[in-house]
Amino acid sequence: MNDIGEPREPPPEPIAVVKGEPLSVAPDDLFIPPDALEVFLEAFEGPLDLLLYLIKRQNIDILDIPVASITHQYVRYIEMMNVLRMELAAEYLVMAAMLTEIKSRFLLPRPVDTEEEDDPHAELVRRLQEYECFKKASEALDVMPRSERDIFEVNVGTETIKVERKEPDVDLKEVVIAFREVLRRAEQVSHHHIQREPLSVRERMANILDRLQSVAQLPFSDLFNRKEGRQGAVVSLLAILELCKDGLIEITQSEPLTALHVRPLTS
Amino acid sequence: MDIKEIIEATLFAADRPLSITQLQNIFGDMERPERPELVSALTAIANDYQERPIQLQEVASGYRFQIREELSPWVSKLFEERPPKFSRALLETLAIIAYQQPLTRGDIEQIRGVSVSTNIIRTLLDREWVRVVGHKEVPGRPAVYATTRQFLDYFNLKSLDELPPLPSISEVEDVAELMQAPMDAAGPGEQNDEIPS
Amino acid sequence: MDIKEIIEATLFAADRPLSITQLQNIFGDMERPERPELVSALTAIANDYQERPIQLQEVASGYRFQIREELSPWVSKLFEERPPKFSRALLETLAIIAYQQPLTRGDIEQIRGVSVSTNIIRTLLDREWVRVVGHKEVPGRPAVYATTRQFLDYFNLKSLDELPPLPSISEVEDVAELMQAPMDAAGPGEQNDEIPS
Repeated sequence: MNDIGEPREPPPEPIAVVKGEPLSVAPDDLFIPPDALEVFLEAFEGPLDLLLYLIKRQNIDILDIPVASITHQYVRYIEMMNVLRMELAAEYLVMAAMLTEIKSRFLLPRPVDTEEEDDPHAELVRRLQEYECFKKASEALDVMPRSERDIFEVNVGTETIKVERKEPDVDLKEVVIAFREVLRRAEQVSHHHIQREPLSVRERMANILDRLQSVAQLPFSDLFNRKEGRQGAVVSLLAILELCKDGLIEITQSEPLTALHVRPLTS
Repeated sequence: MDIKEIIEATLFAADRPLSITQLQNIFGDMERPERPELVSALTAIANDYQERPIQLQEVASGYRFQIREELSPWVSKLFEERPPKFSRALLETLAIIAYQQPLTRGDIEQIRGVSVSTNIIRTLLDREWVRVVGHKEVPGRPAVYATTRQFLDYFNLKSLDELPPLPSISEVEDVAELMQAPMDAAGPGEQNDEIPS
Repeated sequence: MDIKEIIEATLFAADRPLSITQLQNIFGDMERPERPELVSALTAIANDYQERPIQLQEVASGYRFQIREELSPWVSKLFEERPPKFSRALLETLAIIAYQQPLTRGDIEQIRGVSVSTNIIRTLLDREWVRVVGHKEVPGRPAVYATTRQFLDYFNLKSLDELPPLPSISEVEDVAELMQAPMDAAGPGEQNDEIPS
């Protein structure tokens, strides 16, 4: 709801009086077909717009158009909307009340010092002028050249352009932090056992599996590299045992005392 | 490859206006032209297209090639969809934001004398013509709206300065005169209540 | 307005190639040019752009302006997106594979406590940081994953041994604190993934 000004009294009684009467008894000059009225209402952007229309319509002779007349016409429109039970924005009613108050002020003798209280009439004039400024500005905006209607951008084929896709960068620290987070969570959630073989064993496990991808089996001894020394041999042995335990490979021997072979567990 | 050619090609390839900085970033660190060099290349390009049906235009967010307006009657035939028509309510709201920004929805409603529908505000935000630039420190902390660069681009403007000047109050003075008139005349029912067509 | 100008403007405005018939339809019934007239206008336009970084190209469905291919290295910068950041889920998956390899997706899920999306696995495989080193002999024969040499190269490691050692679970808290200081100073990881534009 829009606050249209200072608090006002509720709409005065004329509305209530007309409301009571059936539509057929409305004075002839007030009769407007209901659908026309709807169109009429849609044509306005609110009470200021309607008021502006009523004023502008009669600018033939300025002196002949007093506030009383405008107010009267405005209130009659509003009454009609009510008679027709048309949905009317509350702002229209507030404006009717304001106009009626202004009218009544004019009827009363003017106080000596008008400066003291705020003058609703002057305020209304100011608001009408302000509204008209922006109404004109919006009309000007509507005729300005604009995209989609007057301005068309140039489109040129870009099929000839080759674009390389860039991959995201990752810092090793981020990987470590991520794993740390995993460990912490694993500990919180359950007592899931994360095995802690040295990484060299884990790496060797992966390598052995990889080598077994291309061949059906490998001699057990091929999995040991003399150059790696004792430590390397331990790593390999642990890796093989770990893989066996995980059910990823099996160690075979065709006959007792013959060479051992390692092969992936495949059915 | 010379700078002018690269810039020209880039402007053609872009589907949005490009700022000087964006144009500079097309170049590698070693070959990046300075601003003045770029500006003079842009001027030269604009000159080259003087006689053609397209033109290089500067708008708020940068430079773009566009079809000369005289040709839009033909060019618009390409597009089956009719250009959107904007309601008076939307245009009034947009105009008020453009001229009075930054302001709240309440401020807009005060000027228009009616409430502003949420739909209108949403359309303006969706179109990216208007954005929320802050919140007013009053109860409810209402959003404060302002127009965007996209708004200027859409209306083919470089800055808000290029908007037509807001009609001054003196131009709409007759309202005051009309309302000022004395009380005497005009009883009820004298005028015909015509319906505007 | 002459035919050549209208055609040139239309070709520029169109976001697709236009056939001769489509170009003819731009014109009203009374002013519609004949085919030969149109073809010669197209030839003249193509000539005008001989020296420019764009060219009029005939493709299967008609005519359109295109960027000359030589300018691709520069213009392509326009379309290069800033590389996205990897999600936390992806980094965790990668870390688990690195420290716990060889293992199956099920193993990873068990450790993470949540499922691992196929997308993440595919991304790691595409990036060649992870490969399938075998299949586990259980129902469904799930793939067994391990890191690659490219993974080591990318992180500048000679072997997995060089990955920072990880504490046993009971030590996690202490070490986490120890690592906090230098990690946070370095920046990545914990803070927002958003890149200011």
